[in-house]
Amino acid sequence: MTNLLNTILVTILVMNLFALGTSRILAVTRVVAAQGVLLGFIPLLVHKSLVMPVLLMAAAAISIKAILIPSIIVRALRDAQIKHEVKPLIGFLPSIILGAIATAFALLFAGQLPLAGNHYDTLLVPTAIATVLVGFIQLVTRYKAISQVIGYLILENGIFIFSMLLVEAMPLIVEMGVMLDLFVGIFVTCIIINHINQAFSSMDTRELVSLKE
Amino acid sequence: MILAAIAVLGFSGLPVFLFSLRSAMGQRLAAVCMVLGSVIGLAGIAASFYEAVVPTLCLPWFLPWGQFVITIDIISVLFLVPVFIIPVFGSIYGLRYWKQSEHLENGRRLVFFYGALAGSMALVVVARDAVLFLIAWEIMAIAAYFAATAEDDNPDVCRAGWVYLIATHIGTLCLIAMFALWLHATGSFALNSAQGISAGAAGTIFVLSLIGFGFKAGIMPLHVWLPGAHANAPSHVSAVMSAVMLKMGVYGLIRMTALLPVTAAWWGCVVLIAGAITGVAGIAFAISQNDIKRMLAYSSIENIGIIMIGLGLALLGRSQNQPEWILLGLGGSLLHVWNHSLFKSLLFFNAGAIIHASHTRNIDQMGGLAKQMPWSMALFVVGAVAICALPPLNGFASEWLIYSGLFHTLGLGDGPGFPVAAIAAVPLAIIGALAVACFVKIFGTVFLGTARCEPVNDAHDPSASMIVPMAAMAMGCVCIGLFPMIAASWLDSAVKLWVSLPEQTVSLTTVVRLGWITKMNLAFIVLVAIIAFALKKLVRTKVISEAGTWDCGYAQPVTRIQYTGSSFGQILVNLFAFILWPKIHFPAIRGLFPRVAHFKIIVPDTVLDRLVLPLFKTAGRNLPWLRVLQQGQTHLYVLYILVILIILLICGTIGV
Amino acid sequence: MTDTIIHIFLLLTLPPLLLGVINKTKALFAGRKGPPVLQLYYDIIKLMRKGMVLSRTTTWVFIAGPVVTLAAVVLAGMLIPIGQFDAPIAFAGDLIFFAYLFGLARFFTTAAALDTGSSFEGMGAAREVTFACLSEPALFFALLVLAKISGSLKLTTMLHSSTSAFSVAMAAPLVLVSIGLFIVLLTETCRIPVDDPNTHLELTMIHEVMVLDHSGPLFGIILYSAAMKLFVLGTVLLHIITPFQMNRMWLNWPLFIVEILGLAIVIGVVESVMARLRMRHIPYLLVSALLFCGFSFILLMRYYK
Amino acid sequence: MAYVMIFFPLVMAAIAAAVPSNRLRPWLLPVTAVVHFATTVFVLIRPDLMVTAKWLILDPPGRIVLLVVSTLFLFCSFYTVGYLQYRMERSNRVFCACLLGFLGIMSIVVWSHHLGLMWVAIEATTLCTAPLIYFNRTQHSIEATWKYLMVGSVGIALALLGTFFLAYASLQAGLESTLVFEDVLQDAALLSKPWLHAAFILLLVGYGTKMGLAPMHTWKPEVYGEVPGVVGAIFAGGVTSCAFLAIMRIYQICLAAGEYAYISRMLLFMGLFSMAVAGLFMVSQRDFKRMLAYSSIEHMGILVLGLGIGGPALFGTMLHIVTNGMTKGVLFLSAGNIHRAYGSKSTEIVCGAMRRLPLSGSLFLAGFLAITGSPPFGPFISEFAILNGAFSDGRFVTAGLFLLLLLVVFIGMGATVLKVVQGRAPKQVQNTPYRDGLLTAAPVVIFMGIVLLLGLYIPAPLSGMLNDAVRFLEGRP
Repeated sequence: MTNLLNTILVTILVMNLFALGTSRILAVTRVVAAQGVLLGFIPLLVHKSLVMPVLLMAAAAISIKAILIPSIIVRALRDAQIKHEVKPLIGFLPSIILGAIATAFALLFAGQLPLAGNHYDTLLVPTAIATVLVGFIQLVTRYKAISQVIGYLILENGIFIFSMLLVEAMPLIVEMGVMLDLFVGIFVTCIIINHINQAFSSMDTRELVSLKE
Repeated sequence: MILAAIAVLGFSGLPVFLFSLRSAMGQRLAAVCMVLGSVIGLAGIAASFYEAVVPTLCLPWFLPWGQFVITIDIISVLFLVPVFIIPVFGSIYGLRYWKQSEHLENGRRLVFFYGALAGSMALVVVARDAVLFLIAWEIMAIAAYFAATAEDDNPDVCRAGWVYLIATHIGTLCLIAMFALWLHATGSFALNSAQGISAGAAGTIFVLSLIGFGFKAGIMPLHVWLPGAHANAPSHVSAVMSAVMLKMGVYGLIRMTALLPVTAAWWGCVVLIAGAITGVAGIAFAISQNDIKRMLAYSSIENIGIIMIGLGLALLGRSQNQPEWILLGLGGSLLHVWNHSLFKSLLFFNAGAIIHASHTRNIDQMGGLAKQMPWSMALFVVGAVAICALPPLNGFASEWLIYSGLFHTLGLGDGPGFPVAAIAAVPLAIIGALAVACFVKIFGTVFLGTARCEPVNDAHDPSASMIVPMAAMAMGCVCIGLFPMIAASWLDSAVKLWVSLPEQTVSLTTVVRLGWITKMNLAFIVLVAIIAFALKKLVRTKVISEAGTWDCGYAQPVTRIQYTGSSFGQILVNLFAFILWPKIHFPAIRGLFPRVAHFKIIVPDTVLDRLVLPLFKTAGRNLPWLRVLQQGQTHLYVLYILVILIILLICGTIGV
Repeated sequence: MTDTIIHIFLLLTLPPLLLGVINKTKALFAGRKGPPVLQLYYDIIKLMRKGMVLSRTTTWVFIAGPVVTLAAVVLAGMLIPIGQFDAPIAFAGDLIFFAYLFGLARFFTTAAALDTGSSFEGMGAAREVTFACLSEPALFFALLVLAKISGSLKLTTMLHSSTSAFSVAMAAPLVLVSIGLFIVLLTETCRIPVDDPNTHLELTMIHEVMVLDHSGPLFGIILYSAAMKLFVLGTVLLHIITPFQMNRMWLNWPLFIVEILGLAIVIGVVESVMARLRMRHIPYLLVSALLFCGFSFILLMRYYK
Repeated sequence: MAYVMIFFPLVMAAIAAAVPSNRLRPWLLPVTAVVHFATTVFVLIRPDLMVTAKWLILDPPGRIVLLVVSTLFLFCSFYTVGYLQYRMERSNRVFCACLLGFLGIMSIVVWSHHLGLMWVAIEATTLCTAPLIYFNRTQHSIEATWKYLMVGSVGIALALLGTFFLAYASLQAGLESTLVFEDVLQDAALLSKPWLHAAFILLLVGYGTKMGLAPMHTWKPEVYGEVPGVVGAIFAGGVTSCAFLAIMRIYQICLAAGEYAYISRMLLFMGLFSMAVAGLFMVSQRDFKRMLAYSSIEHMGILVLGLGIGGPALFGTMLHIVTNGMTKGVLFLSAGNIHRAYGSKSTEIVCGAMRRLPLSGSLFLAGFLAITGSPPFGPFISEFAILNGAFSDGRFVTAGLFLLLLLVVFIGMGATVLKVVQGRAPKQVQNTPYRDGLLTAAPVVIFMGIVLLLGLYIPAPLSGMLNDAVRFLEGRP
């Protein structure tokens, strides 16, 4: 069980780095969707028994993270006809290196943390921290609004992974992580419904600087 | 009886509700209210004398701390008297000076805040609870701000008001800190004697109060707001601000020092030095100005300096246990508080009349108003002689007390001395001489000689409602000048309230003989009368012819060659250049037929214009550089969040 | 009582004589015969009989100037002791009254000068008030020294005890004070090297230029009060520099007259051997007077410590 | 009762979304607000109604926030009616519905005694308020909305992570894992310290973003500059108070866990830093609405500072929630009026508001004096109380910095406010039809009245509530 879980988590870590390293937004979206699928399986692995809430959670996570939001993003991308993050704040290679450093830091740091008994074996904590950090890196270094949304999705995937620690004790609380997704879904949808998607998805946040001091 | 006084406060703030018309009716009603309020207040004061105990009113109050406590003791009374008298005359004066029909936009606002100013000052003086005091204090400060910036469409007025607002706010913050410390030290906000607190706490409270009240009173480096605000306010507001509001700072300082245990000599020394610097620098700046109201404002600073010298002497006396010093120092400074409010309001009223007549504040463009405004001129002479502390008027009486006190610190006879303090008599003498120079300059340039610019044909004495307040103030100057002992018993009991003197037998009347002042002044007046009478007899039969002023052979004198105020003060300005830092524009004149040249000398306020404003300007120029942090880029904003998160986590871990 | 009458008599009659003596001394130094010693009496009497010319620009202030000045000087004269005799009026703190009477006189003199609207008179007034700003502090330092030595705030006691307390320890302060006071005296009475009473160049004068427009009785009053001022200040100075007294009390009167005339001669000598300072150098002289008196005060404090 | 407060506004929001008339729809706001306010008052005077379920309890700090939000909303709703009359050209369907929904969700925040539920509610407020920011539909308002959502959601994500950490802290300590506030509080002393510390920091940063503490404040100036005045008032008085309530919860847990020393340093730092940033950015600020945003940041700093000083300053802090909320009402609403009258928010154009709008101009000025802590207004009392707390705690340096920063803020703010209020309007100002009317001016006057009243007289029930809150926070019975 633990081995399978750790395999999935390592895959997620690799996906993080891949997301940092590619300029094609569509590809990044797909990576995030794939992450969503993997995340959906984790509760099933972590929780000893397959009870209803856990199944529900897995279903919700997969449907929102892996299907709903990526499809919205893909639609937005199609409407706006953009494909690439042209020139991020720092290059793609430096982003990967930064991401790798963050991951290594997370692995080291998680070793220091006091964990509950059975959590020492899994890579849940380091993966969660690494994913949050990668999400931040993506958020900070990308200019396209859509890339930033994707960065945000990665960030919350990290939070979701952390919530897996609690899945046994408080199954319901993990639903909150799903709520966060819902939240992003709603706000992106709202933006599209309001017919400003053209403006929004092609939006380069470098142009969103008219409000400043 | 105190209820009467409270009623006054209500009344004096009330006038604005009584009128809404554009007619003069509202303003008149307001003035009537002021008179009424003042009469009730004075009656309350009089009645308070007949009560055996000090009248106190204590009401519970629904704030987290503090009570509504007011007490009218003799120190309060001494400050209440000007509060009840000066603003009333000012409001009568304002009826003509600031006619509602001529100032539609700001007339009502001015009247309202004027009343509020008077009322809040009365409340400041009677409040015995820190919170109540602060509230009254700030209402006073803000009311004064609005009253002074009545003409807010004039950028100069706005700028002066802004400087005032900042200064008063810094002062208030100091006071807030002081009272917080007071609470910390004494455990209560009640302003009761706190003789038991530690010397360190007392010293800190004292310094904070010196700064906090110093801003209001205008002690020298803290005076920055004063000239501008007084110059740009309507004249009756300037009069009230200068004559009464500045004294609230003095009051605060006297009140706080009364409550604190005074043991260290440095308190007195600090106040003494501050007073000496304030006095000399204040009057030196006054001489260097050309704006009549700025001159008067700086002269107010000078007088605050004199009052501070007296107070410093009294503090020193307390630390050294010398009743004479205390009596003379505090008595002199309290008497000077009265005196200054009398002659300074007289002079400001007068300045208002002058400005009305000549339509300028620059004295170098005036001249020869004496013929057109004989009454104003006569009253101005009274005010000027009084403010120069010359006998036989009231300024002399108070300075005489302070001088006597300073001479006492020499340690006359076998008494112990603190001779360093006596040196303060020398700055006081310089102040006296400079004051003469300053007021001769104003008086001579404004009233005497002939008009320097186009003569103002319609200049004339103002109407009775403006003359009467001035005359009343002048009467006050003469009365106190001739009979200072009428105030002696009040001063005496005030001093004894301020500090419990070891020997109750000592009193102001036993330390000095104020009667001699009366005698000498009367003798002087009689002497003048005799000489004048004799002269009149002498020349009665003689030919008195009129001619032009002798032109020293200069064939075609024009009025512009008269000595101006600037030229009059120039030698002194050069002499005091080390304080004043004048900006002199002095073109070199070469050749036989030099071209037209202009000499210009401007004396900006050293502290404000050379230190504070440049500092603010630099800050205003450089601080916007910080704005690069807010460049509108969302990803940077997210980065900030990450950074602070990491910082906090690291700090939390390593336990900084 | 008799002493008071003599005091008043001397105060009212003697002053013009001093100026006569000064002028005679200066004339002798210049090798001239000079005007009679009583010349100023003649002048004043003559002026009193004349009419007046008033400038059209003037007001009552113009007349008040001389009148107030005379009154102030007379009153100041009543406050100082002459010779070994007490002053007619003495009370604690009269020294301040004494100093401020001169301030009052100055106020009205300068105001009267400005009243004419003449720029020359304005110039004189400006100088007068300016130099007073330096001489007053010197005077007060001197008063502090005297008050400390005597332990009293009465001019009478102060001046007398400086005579009696003339010990070696006090010598240095008193010498310094007397130099300072002498300079103050020369300034206040407008003598060389501060001012030249005999010059006729308006630009360079102080006191004389202020009174250019006064004529007739008013000018007489001015001359008279100027002389009296010299007399009063001279008397103060004499108390410090000539600590002599006679065995017989009444003999002190003639002694004083001799002393004051002697002082007049000294002033005459000073005026003869010195030139008037340039206007811009006068402040230095006055500051030095201030420093003399200030140092004297510091010395005294060291002594008492 | 909680259900009434929560669901009634939500139902009204649904109705608002259904009502077709642009003119009638705004009137739903006052109706709802009055009902909500009445319920609030009813609940406050009947303490037995304060518990609805285990998750929905109205505790003393909650009462204060509820009172502030409800009062603020009540008068703002009337103002909104007046405001929307000037904006008839635009559909206010979404605007009204979101405002109403927002009221309901804020009630959840206040009532919830479950940290998870509270987080959900706060997240929902973000969603609800975004359309309010977007009301003007200009390029600028898109930008503001975007920034608000982006920065705000990062904050919310961190808050979620913090909530997880907190849950894990109990799990790791071997306790029964729970997020029900009472239970956490009870076991606070046993919680795993490192996780608790980390949870505190994450929650502070997360909810601090919502509150607008520096340096997470960056969305605030941009948003407050673009929103209608009334939304600004609700943001600055309501949303921030709710977020502060969340911070008070974690504060209380840490206090119960005996971690006061650890958290107070951070709170003091964040508080002073926020005040400093606000003060420095206010200097030569030309946009008076952005300036108000910085003032809001400053006051959030003061609140957090008060918490950090703790003990004796808590009373002042609680009071400051009230006074700040009310004063912000004055400032934003009057600034909204001035903005409407001049059609600009730059001080280069907006001058002489006292002449153009005597009432709003004076109120703006009075509001400025009040918010900078001048007696006799409410904020003075609360700031003074905080200062006294600092002194009696012996924190003289903090107190000194506090005063210094108050001064900087006063100077920075005053320069802008006086430029707006004084002088004469330049000629080129376009003549807008706006005049002070009953609906747009009366609420401001009422707020000002409350602020003045609080400076002179604190009603006994209110001070009782404040004292209860202090006792509750300190964990005393």
